[in-house]
Amino acid sequence: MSSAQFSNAVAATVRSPLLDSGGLLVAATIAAFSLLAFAFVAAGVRRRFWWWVAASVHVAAGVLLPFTRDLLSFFVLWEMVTLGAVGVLAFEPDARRLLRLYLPLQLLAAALLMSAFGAHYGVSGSLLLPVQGLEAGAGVALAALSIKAAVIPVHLWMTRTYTAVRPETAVVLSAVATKIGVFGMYRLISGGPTLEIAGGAVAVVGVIYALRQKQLRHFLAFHIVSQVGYMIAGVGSTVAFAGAGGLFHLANNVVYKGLLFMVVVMLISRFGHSNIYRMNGAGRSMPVLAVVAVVASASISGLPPFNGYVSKTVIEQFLSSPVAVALLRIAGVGTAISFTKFLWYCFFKRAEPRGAGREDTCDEIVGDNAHSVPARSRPAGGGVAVDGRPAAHASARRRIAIAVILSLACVVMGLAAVAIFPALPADAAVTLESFRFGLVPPAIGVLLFALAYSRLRPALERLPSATLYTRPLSTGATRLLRALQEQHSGDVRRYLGWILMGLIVIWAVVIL
Amino acid sequence: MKRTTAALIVTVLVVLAGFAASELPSEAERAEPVNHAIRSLADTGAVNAVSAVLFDYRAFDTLGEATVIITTAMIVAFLAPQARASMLSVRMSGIVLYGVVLLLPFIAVFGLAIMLYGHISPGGGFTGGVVLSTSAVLYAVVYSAGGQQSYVLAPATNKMIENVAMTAFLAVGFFGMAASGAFLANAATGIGLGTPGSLLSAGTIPLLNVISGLKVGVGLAIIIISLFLE
Amino acid sequence: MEAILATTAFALTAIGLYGLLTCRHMIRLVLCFNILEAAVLLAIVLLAYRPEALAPLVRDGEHAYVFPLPHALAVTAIVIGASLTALMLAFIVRIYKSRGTVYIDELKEWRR
Amino acid sequence: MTVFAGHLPVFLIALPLLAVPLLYLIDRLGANSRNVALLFYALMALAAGVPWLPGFPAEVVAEIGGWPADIGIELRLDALARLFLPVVGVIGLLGTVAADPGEATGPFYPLSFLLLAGSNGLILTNDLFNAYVFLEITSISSYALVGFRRDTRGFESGFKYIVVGSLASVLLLWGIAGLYAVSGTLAFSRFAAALPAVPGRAAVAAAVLVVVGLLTKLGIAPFHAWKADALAGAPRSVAATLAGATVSAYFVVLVRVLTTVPGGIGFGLRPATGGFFMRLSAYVSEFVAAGIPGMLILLSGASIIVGHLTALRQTRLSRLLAYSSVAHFGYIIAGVAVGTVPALAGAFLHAVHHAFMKAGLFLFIPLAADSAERDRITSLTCGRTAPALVGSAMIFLTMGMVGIPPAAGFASKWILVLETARAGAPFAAILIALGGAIALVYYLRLSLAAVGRTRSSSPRRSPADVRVFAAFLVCAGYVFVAFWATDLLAGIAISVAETTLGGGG
Repeated sequence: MSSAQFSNAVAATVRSPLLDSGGLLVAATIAAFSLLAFAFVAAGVRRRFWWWVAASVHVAAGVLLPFTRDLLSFFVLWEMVTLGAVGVLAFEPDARRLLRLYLPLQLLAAALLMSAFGAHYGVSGSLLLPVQGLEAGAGVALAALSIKAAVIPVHLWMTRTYTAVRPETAVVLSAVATKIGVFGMYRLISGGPTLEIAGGAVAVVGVIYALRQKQLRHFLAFHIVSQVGYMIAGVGSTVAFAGAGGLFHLANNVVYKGLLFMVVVMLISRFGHSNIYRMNGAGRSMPVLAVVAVVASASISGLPPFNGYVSKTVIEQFLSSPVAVALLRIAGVGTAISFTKFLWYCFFKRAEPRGAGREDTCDEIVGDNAHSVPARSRPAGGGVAVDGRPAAHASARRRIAIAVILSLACVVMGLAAVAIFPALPADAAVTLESFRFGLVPPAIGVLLFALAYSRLRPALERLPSATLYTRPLSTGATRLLRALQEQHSGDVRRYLGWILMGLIVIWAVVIL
Repeated sequence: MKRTTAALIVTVLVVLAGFAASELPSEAERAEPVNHAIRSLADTGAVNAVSAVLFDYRAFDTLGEATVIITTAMIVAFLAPQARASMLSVRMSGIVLYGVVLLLPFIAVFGLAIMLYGHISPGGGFTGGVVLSTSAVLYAVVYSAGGQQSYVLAPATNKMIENVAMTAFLAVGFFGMAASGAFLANAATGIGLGTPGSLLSAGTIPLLNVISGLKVGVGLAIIIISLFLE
Repeated sequence: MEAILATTAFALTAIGLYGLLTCRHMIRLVLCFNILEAAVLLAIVLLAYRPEALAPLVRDGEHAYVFPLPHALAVTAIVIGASLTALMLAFIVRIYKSRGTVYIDELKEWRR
Repeated sequence: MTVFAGHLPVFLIALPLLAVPLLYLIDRLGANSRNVALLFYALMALAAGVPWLPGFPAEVVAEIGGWPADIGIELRLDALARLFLPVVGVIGLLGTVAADPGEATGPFYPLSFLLLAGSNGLILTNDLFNAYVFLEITSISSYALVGFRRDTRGFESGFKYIVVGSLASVLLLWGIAGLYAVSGTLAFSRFAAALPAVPGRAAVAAAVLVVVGLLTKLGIAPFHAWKADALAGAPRSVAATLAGATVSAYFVVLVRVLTTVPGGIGFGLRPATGGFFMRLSAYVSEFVAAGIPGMLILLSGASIIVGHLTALRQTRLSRLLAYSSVAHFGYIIAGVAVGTVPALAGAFLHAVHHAFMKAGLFLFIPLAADSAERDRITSLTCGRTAPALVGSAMIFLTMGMVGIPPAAGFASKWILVLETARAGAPFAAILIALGGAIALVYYLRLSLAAVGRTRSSSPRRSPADVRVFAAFLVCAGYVFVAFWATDLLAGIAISVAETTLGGGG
């Protein structure tokens, strides 16, 4: 490291940012969405000043990251994203519990990324952003990026956090962190068929786990995992168009996933709980919200005129591995089933008559979802019927308006995809013809939901959960730590023994 | 720690050490180390080459070790504040009391002689200091009885001597610096080295001998008496 | 002769280290340190030794003298070792006064 | 200037020694010696910065008694000393300033000066045995200062420290004897010339003894276990000095030893080819073949793992910080062991940063704990003086320890990771990078515990608080400024590393 490298690296990025269409798209989407998300949050409960600062740092670093030219700035901004998120989480009602999981995994990712950069620097001698992917340490970097992107075995930080914070916070957080992970893959990893298949697998597993969720936000969180699978399949491909598709999917995902989170926020504040199966009849009382929810669901399921359709088809069209394509198709069907379920139970199923358990609110939330709806956030939201205060109505109206803007964006991004993101193939527009193909997987999904979901549900609920590997890990760790503690318990003679044994080892190696 | 483990560790360690030591470079392989004895008489005027090394060539080490003594004396005196020692309630018999008094001057003179002749004969400041300190310790042990402590020199005086000696040592060093530009310089300062073998020879070496002897003697006295009274 | 002394130094070290690892009594620890110290001093003084050489009281340049430097180092090391011993003893006395124990493995204040 | 410059190394050692009788005199006269002591200490810290003045010679050699290094002792104020003298001076000053007046009685200030003299001597001397003497001065004063509270815990800590430290001294003395036996010289600068190009077993074994002795003083696993026990019983200000200043002095000696003794540092691995296991076995054999540097990298890895993992379960802040020191010296030693110029520079930089961060965090304890006894993490609060400022500064310092960007710790860690990876020790790089992830868990616990609580009892303000507060803020301020001055500091560290490696041959 030459002495001039450190701050000059940052300065170079500031002076001549890396402007390519992919980076611009991601940055612009994140920025635009985050503004709306901030407005959405501002319409609810007041947040503390430092919450806003932390959130701004989080978002700003995410917006700047695509423009970096070198690995140092990349890493610094990556850390700032984490730091901002930590700041945001620190203002959540049960921050400690969250951070205990969130931070170590994030820092693990940062550490792995740092060592990957070190390896790359060791081989190439340069800290500039590699054109053809990292020359060394790509595997380690991939592990780091996967953690950040919340790929399945290391998704816990995301699913547990986004479901435990106040619902509005998840709207803000959902836009940046996982997306940065995927974007990092786009910038740093030269992919291949293996990565495509891995992406497909993540998409499928994510959607299966999403299907079994009862709580709205868990359900959305696992859909993030699944969508990240799509993006990884896209950006992990060596085909340029697939990469573009992956990036476009990333941008789309920011929009419609944020939108879905907003819908969920409003549903939760309407019903006071987040159980999908008990939210019947929202379509009647909140018609606009129902329309928005339909748009968002259609978009995520890849229904034609909406943006999700364009990116999904581009990815599937250009992937080099047929296995990956098949996996993505399966995931597409799963997504459709899942969102049909969401729309059906939350909006279209008739409300059951009073007394059948609809009115119960908080006691519904049990088990690991006990923190799903922090008490503080409940009076915040939209048109709670019993709460007739005009202020609440006004904030609900503002929130609905923001949601409507975003659903319009879904349509625009679908119709004018190529104009928005020129790197896409020229024929990647929504045409009349596309309706023929595009409607098939969602239709299968709706059909399967109608026919088989009630039979599928018990099987899904028997799937192993993450405790399968978290429990042995934590017991092993506890044992190790206890053993270490035992060695440091104040017995000087043991210390002396360690010194002599260390000396023996060194001597043995050095002399013999 | 289990005895067998300890024995195992130690055995392996010593075997390794022996194995390493078996390959000491031969005389031919390495540069012949400097033998100070060859040049010390000319350089310093001291007959005792060990004294020459201690108080001239490596006088800085000596300053350091004198500092170690003063540090320890300071600490021990601080850690062990003068408490009443129960074992001192025994009163010594007259033979001991008078014997010690008779013995003290001889011990003191012997110590002083070792100090003063340190540059000429075996011995030196440290040895002399230790001998001196025994007189103080003897006196304190024998005459402190029934909770009443008696010293040759009061603790405050001891401390005073120690600090003065420290200052004097540094002063000698600064004198060398002022006179020749090198801290603790001896012959280079231009003070005569005298006739080798005479009492007043070897420049600052006798002076430093006495200073460090005082320091060691007083320091040891403080240490031992403090510990003893504890 | 040299070989015997060197072996003695190693043996003393072994004894000292074994004692350090096994003794519970703090005073014995101090004694073990003194043994170790003595072993090193023996080794250092041994370094000064040259066959047929005189003690370094220089009268003329005709004789071979042993090296005075290790002797000086040994004197310094002795003083430092004595200081350390005194310090340890002072600590032991204080520990005994405040805790009533002289056994090293009963010092477990920090385990809590 | 040149005359004065030639004497500066001596002054830096002799004047703190002179302070001992001076303070005695003042006490005898019945005056309060504390202010004089602090003033004098400040002057010494300033004097340590003098070598940075323009026009000061690049290297000053002061021959004690006028004898050159092969017959006498010389002090050498080279680039390495120039870098670390101010660190030792300033942190020692901060620790001394922050001392609780209730605790700083008796020989406290003289002992602080002896600590300073010893540390300066360690940094300046060019003679191995002289370094041993100064090491003992430093150690003995620190043993005493650790037990200075004269309570049960203090004595226990002090005694354990003495026992382990004495074993280290004995090993060191054996090593010195061995090195003298094989080379016939004691001067660092002459080892290379006095030893054959391929050093024999005995020379390497002796070098290992010296290195192990110094590593024990530094606290590298598996020689580290005393560290928490010693620092936990010490008065907090003393702990700050020991963890920041004294350790830096030991570190300098270690670097001098490693750059001069046979088989010291310089660790290059050839890239291995073949399958995974082929590469792994080639890698392991190269590690073994690398001798001392290979073992140092192994030890640094062990330190990082053991230090961080043990810190995880600590309930007392001082113990936590001690174990975190172990891990951080693991980082530093990894940088030293690979021995390339930039890696060494990274190690120096991290050593300096770590000194300030650790001292700052130790100074946080008296600010945040109710009493001297209670440094349980769960009972910490954010200080009596300006809680918001203390809280943010503390979080900033912990960020530095973890290595998160706007704090200085990040820059040095970044350099260390990159350079160890480049020099062929990727495992060290990964461990250094991963270390932060574990560190964050316990530092976060600390931050949340301290920030998330408001003090229930009535605030107590005292002048001592304000001094601790000031010292604490200086550390935090350094960590902040140093991040933005990374280029400057890295440049300095690189030139120091170049001279250090070049000077050692």
